[in-house]
Amino acid sequence: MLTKQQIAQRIAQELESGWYVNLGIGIPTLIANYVPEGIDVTFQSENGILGMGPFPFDGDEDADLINAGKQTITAMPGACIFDSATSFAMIRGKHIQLTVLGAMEVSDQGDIANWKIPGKMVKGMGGAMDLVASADNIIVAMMHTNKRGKSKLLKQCSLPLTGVRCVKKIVTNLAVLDVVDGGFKLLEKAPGVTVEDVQNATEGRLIVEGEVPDIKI
Amino acid sequence: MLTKQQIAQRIAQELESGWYVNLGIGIPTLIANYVPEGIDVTFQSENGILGMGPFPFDGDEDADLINAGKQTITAMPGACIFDSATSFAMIRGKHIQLTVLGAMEVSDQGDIANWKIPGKMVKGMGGAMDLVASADNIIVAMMHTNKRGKSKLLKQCSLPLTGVRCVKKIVTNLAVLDVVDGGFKLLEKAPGVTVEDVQNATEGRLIVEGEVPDIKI
Amino acid sequence: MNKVVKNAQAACEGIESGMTLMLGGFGLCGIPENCIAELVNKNVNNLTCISNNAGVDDFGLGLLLQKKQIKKMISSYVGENDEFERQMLSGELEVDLIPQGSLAARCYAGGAGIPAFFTPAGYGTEVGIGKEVRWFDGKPHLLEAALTADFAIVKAWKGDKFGNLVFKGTARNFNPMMAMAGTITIAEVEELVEPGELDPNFIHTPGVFVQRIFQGEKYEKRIEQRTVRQKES
Amino acid sequence: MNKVVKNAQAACEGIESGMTLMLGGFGLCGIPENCIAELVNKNVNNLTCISNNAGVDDFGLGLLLQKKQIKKMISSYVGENDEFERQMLSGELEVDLIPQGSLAARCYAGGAGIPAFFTPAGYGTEVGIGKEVRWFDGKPHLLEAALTADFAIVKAWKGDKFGNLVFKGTARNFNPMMAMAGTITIAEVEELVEPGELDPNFIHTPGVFVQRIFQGEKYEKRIEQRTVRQKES
Repeated sequence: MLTKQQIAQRIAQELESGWYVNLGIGIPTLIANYVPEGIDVTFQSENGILGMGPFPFDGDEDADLINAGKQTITAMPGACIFDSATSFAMIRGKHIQLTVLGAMEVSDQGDIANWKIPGKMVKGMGGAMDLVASADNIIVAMMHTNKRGKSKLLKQCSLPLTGVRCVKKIVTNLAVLDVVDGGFKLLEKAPGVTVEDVQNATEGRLIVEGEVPDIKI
Repeated sequence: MLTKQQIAQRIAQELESGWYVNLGIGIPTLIANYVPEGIDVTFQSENGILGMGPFPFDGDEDADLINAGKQTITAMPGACIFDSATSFAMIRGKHIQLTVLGAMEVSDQGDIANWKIPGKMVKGMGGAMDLVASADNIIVAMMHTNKRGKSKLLKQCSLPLTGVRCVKKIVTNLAVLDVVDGGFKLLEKAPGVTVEDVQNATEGRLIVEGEVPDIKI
Repeated sequence: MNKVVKNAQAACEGIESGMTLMLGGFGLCGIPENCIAELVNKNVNNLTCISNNAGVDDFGLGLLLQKKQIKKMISSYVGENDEFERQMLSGELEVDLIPQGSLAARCYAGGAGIPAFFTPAGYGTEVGIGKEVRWFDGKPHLLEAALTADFAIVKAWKGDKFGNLVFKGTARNFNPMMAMAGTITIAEVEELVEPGELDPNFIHTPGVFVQRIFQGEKYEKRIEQRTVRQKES
Repeated sequence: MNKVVKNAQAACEGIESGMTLMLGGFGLCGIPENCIAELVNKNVNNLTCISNNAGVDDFGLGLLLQKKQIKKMISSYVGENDEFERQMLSGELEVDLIPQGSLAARCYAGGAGIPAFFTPAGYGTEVGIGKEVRWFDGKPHLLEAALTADFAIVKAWKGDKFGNLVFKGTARNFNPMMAMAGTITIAEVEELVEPGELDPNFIHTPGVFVQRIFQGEKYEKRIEQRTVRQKES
């Protein structure tokens, strides 16, 4: 099984030089720590910065420089600040090559739910609906099952949707899967995890073809 | 009869402190020279400046600072530069209190034509269609008749329209008129001009009520 | 065109119960602290507030929520505010949650005289309920309407007496487009300067969008998530 | 993310006959002089050019018109170009004249992923023919579609290697929104600088919108209407 850090590390392998990347709150944020040597990507935060750098040194934090998770950040040389309308113009206009975000549920058609549990939790969708509706390349980073052990990879989402037929790839603590016609295609499994383990943790349709290699980190 | 300068001077009397004003090419441009003492207005040019100043001193002209008529200009202290989308956001969003522009024809319902003579002259509408469709307060500055002596204040425009039912006031070499329900209401006439003269030069419906005072400049 | 007013009290004159307000800021970053304090003071209520977030329990718009001055919130994310969640789930507070990009674009549209536009965000979700759907380029889009407000209240870093504004860092966020969309727009700034002191080439919000401006005081600029790393020695 | 190319020739690689180009500038102010010269050189034709104006007879896009490289112009005002008027009236040149504000908004929309929006401009005129009309707030509006281009070519004052751009004065005009709307956007700049030299707080066009950048040479920056006043002595 992968740790959250390892999920981030595995997704970091998907990065390509020249990409602008939007990372959601939670596991996705960790990806910035694992950009492979020689890969040149620029991180966008939808509250209005391109070229987000690491956290500031203690004492250097600036209340006027935060990311979408409200964390204090720094700006890299060549960074650029803009307003929210421009930020989502970038996102909606497909100028951002990759979006990584967390989810509560994903369906085997690529629907995603991550903003609301009716009657219980309402945080709001933030920028997630804009991101999933526009990005061509969406990776979900999440645990394979929820705290009660129930699968988060479903035939159909039970929670209110964030977007329909948009998720392309999922990386969980158990596996790497692509959303293809017909269901979740198992590409890789975590070391020490069997195909059966993945199958048992997946309520939606799982497609297994040939040998499934281990995730390499 | 008023000269072009006097038409501009008369329109300048309409200015109120606090207004942002867009002046079209031709006679409207002259209005900036006649702002009454104590009246504080800001001129917008739709190519992207608020706070347009007078022409530069000889030798100070800057190819990167022009107005919508492509003339070299200066910027006043407190001026502000912006792009074309923002410029028309101001115009369309009704943040500009007065628009003054020239016209080839105006109808007695307030329609205006000023951008095209089919088969002969096609300059384009530039920003005029956006201006007339959005501004609440539109004054037309023009000669009462064209070069062939024909009225430019018509029952119906014969040329392709720039906008419908939008002109509020017209100042010509002969008269000041409001566009009201039912036609052109004659408010003032040029010194030395009779009501009959105005009537003869006006093809559209002219409304004359009581004494018509002379234009005072 | 001098738009300077003395303080938050003068700036907020005319704000009445039942009105719709837009308030700039993202989380607690770039929020109009002085005017929010004045709204608490003024005790206006039944407000509809358009703001990306709702502050935290004891700061930002949370202060208005504590006093139940807000009837309805139009926001994209409210996860930082327990009192908000409580009022919403109990039904005391009306809430219209909308995608962040649509919120930004709807404010921009309101200021720019664009009454409605199509966006892909929210199609197939609760957000799309009751909205016109149209397909462009093989993809479904929702028709979204412009947002405007009786008063827009924004916070800038510097501003001049004509209302020209400059923001600092990510405190810019929603402030520029909300400034465009207010019938009356109030700007509070950390530093009020003379016309001509700001470079005309680098103004974020042209003064034409601002009706009142004042220099605020005692900015707390609270940080929600202080994340730092340690210097290696 | 270094986007620097050597010169206009390298920047214009891939531009082919029949393509749609956007070109920044208002009149001759802020036009991409180097790339226009390269397009003449390259002798591509059947171009659809989206540009607010069409240059003058012997400069700007007029150079392409002289060589009949342009099949169709999408502009708002073309009054400064006799050759343009001649080709249009004779039917050699297709012309789509659209209101300046709609042109700006359509380019912005193209870059921002907004496929269509409503605007009041042009209702009741030739511009409205065949377009959907809808009333908002008692006023008729036209539905206008986004514009995009195979290549957008813009001219900035300064730019860094990541493509961040800064414009000077009214040479900004259409450049920022066209930069957003190109599948490939080329920026030519008067001065190319290192990342970090431009203040991140005051970038007009974020580098994400630019794919290729180079420092142009020999800018003529011709003035169309040199209007001056005399110093009183």
